[in-house]
Amino acid sequence: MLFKDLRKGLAVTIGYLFRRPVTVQYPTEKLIPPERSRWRHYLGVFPEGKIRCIDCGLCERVCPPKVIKIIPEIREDGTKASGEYEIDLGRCMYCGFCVEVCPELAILMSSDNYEFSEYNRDRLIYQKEALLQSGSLSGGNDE
Amino acid sequence: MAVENAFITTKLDKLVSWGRRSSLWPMTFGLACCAIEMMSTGASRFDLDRFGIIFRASPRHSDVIIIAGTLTKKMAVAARKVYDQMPNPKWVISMGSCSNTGGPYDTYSVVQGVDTIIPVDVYVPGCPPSPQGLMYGILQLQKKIKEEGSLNA
Amino acid sequence: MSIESREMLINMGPQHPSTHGVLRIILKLNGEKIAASEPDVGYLHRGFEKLAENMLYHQFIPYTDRLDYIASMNNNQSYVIAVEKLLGIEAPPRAQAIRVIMSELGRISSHLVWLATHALDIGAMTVFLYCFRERETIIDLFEETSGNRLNYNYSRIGGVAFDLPEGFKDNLRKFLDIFPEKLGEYHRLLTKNRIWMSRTKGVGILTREQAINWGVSGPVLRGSGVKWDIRKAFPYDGYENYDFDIPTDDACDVYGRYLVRMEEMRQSRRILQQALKHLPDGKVILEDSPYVSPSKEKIMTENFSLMKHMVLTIKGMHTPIATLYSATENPKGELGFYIVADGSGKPYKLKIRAPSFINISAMPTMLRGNYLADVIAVIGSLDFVFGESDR
Amino acid sequence: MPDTGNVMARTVEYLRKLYPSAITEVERLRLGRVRRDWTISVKQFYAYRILKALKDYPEGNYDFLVFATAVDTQKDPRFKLVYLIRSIKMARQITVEVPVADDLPVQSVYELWHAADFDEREIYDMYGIVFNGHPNFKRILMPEDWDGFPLRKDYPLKGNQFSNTYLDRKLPKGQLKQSKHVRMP
Repeated sequence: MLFKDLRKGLAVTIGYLFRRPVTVQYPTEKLIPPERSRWRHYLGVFPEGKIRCIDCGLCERVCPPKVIKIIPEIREDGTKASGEYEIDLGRCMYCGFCVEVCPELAILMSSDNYEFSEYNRDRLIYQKEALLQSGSLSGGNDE
Repeated sequence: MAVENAFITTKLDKLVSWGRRSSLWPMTFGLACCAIEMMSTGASRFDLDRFGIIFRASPRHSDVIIIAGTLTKKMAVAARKVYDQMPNPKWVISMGSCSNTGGPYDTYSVVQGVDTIIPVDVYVPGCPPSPQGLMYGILQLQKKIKEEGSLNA
Repeated sequence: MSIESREMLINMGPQHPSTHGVLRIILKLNGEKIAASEPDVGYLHRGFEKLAENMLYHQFIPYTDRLDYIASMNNNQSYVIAVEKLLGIEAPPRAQAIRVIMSELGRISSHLVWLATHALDIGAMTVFLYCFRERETIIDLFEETSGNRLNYNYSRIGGVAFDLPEGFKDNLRKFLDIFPEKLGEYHRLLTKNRIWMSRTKGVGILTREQAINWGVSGPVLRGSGVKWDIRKAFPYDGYENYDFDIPTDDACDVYGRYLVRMEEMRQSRRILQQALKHLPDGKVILEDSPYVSPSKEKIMTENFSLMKHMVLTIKGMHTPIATLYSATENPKGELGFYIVADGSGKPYKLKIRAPSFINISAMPTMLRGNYLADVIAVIGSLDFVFGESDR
Repeated sequence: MPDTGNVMARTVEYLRKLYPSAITEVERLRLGRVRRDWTISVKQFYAYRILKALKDYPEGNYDFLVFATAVDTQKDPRFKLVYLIRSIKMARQITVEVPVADDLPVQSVYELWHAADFDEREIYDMYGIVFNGHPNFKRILMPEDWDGFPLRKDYPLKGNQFSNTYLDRKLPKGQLKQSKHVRMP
C-alpha cells in the first residue's frame, strides 16, 4: 500500500489528540517534589528556638565542593554552638552529604524550596539568618 | 523630550517591553548536565512554549542565552563569540552551580563563574536546577525586563 | 568551461545543536562527501581525575554522577563497585538488587534520551516529545528514591543510601506495564518509516574487525555484531542471576545500532521484572564493616559509632595498597575505574575509562565516504556524552 | 567459567619463552574474590614487542585494548604506562605495566590497536609523555596552546600562573571580571 508507514505513524500521533495532556501548567499548578528532594538548606532548631548545631565541623569537612563555613562560639550557658554559618548555594552541588553526616539533625534540606533565583550572585551566599527560615522565601528579588 | 509626548512614550515603552518579555527566544547553549534539564523543560511535561519561549539554534535569532552547564576555559572563547553575535537587547541566564560560580569544579580548566566573561542577568541555583526552578528563573527575567523598560535598556 | 574541484574544510561545532554537547569536528569535504574528519574533544574537560586525587573515596561519589549525566545511577554503581572490590567487601543482597533496578531504569532512561535526540536531529520531533514524557516517569521514580532529578548520589560504598520509598514497587510495576506499549509506538513511528530508513540504513559502517580494533564498547560494539556485554562476561551485583539476552546486529550501520538499543530497552524491562519479583529483604547497607559509617540512629545514640563515623568522614578509610580495574556495562558502553590505592584515604590515581571517549575516536572511520548530512546521524547513533568523554 | 589461572599462566609462559628477560614482575593479586586478571611489568625496550606478541597470542588473541594510561609514581623512573588488554574470545584481561622515564619517547601502539589513538594523546596531554609513530600526535583535552601537564603530581589542582591567566590572553581587554566566589581552603 502507498504510504503505509506514514499512515501507521500518523495513527499514533492522532491517537494522542484525544488524550489528556501531560503538561504541568507551572506558575499556576506546581509539581510537589517528593519528601527526599534536596533543595535549599536550612538549619534545624529545637522547639524552644535554640540552634541544634554544635559546630562539630563534619559538614564542613565532608562537603565535596567545600562551600560550608562555620565560625564557632561559646554560648552564655557554656555550650558550644555555631556563631556564624554560611553556605554558598551558588557553588553547592546539592549532594546531601552535609545532611547525611550531621549527627545532630542540625542541617537539613527543604524538599520543595527550589525557587530561589537571584539577580545578584552574591545573594546566593546564605548566612545564618536566611538559613534559619525553613519556609519558602520570596527569592530575595524584591530589591 | 516634550511633555505632551510622555504619555505616548510610556505606553510605547510598555508595549515594547511586553513584546520583548513575551517572546524570549533562548539560544540553546547546552554544555553539560543542566542541558538535559533544559531539554526536559522544553519537552512535553513542562513545555516552555507556553511562555512564548522557542529554542533557537542560531545566536542571530535569539534574545536570551541560557548558559547551562560547566564552562571550561577551552569553551569560554567560543561562548564569548556566541554572545557577541547576539543582537541587542540581549539577556543571559546562568543555569546551575557550574555556570554560577564554577560549582564543584574548582580546577585548572574551569571558568569560575560565567559572569567573569559575560554579564549575567539571572542566576538559577541548583545542580542541576529542576525544570520548575528554571522556569521560575525565566519568570524572574521577565519581571526584570518589565521593570527596566525598553527605552533605558 | 571547466569546473574546478578541490577539497573544502568545514568546521562543525563546538556550539552546534546536534552535536549533543560540545563536540567540534573538522570535516574535509570532497563535494558533498566526507574525505576525512577529525573530532576535537575537550571542551568540557573539568579535571575529574585530578579532583579525585584530592578527595576522599566517598566524596567522589557525587562527582561520578556528573560523568555520564544521563545515566547517573549507573556511574554511581560503577564507581562504588570499584571501591568495594578494592576494599574486598560486598553490598548486601537487597542493596545489590536495588542497584540493578536503578541501573536498568537508568539504561532505559538513557536510551530514551538517545532516541529522543537522535530522532530530533534526523527530523522526527514527535519522538522527542514522547520519549521525554516516558523519561519523566522514570525520573519521578528516581526522584522519590534518591531526592534529585538528575544527579542522584544514591549508591554508597557498601550499599545504597536509602531503602526504596513506600509505593515504589507499585509505581515501577505500573511503568513496566505501560512501557511495551510505548516502545511499540516508537517502533511504529520509526522502524518502518521510509525517511528514517533512508537516513540510517547503510550509513556509518563500522565492521566487526574495525569495531574491535577501535575499542568501541556498548551498543556500538554490539551493533557491529560482537556479542560482548560486561554483565555477562564479568558479572557484578548479581547479574549472573538474571535471565536476559544480548542483542546484536550484523548490519554494522546506524540502523543496526538503533535496533540494538531498542531491543536493549526491552531486555532491561525483563531484568527489572525479575528483580522486582525476587527483591530480597534485609539491610540496604553493610553494618559492622570498618569502611561504612553506622546508621544515623546509632550515630545519635552510641558514642563509639559517632567516633567511627567522624573518623570515616574526616580521614576516610584505610584501603589496601593495590591497583584495580573494575568495569560495568553502562548505557554508553564499558565504564571502568582504574584505581591505584596507596593505603591513604584518597586514591593515588583514578583513571576513568570512559566509553564515549573511545567511541568518538572511531568516528572518522564511520564518516569516511558518507555525505555531510549523515554526520548527525552517525553522531546520534554513537550516543556520547561529553561529561564522560572529556572528564 | 573455567579457572582463569591456567589461561593467564600459559600466556605469561608464552611471553617468557619469546622474550626471556622482558618480564620483570608478575603480579597475581586477588582482592576479595574479584581479581581475575594478572599484571605483568615489562621493560620499556621490550614493551612494543610484548604487546604485539599478546595481540597475536595464538590461543585467543588479545585484540581489544580497554585503555592505556600512565601513573606518575614520583620515583625513578618517573612514569608507569599501563595497558589493559582483553581477549574477547577468552574473556580474559591482562595488564601490562611499563616503567618509562620522563624524557624518552615511547613507541606508539596505534598500529596494533587504533583504540590507543585518543588514549595516547591523552597521556601526552596529561603527563607529557611523547609517543613515536602516532599519526596525529597533539594535545586532546586541553587547548593546543596550553602549557603544563595537569595530572602530574606537581601540578596544582587549581592551576598555575599560566592557567589562571589563560583567558586574559584569549579574550579582548575589558571583557573579564574577577570572580568573588572563592572556594574555601
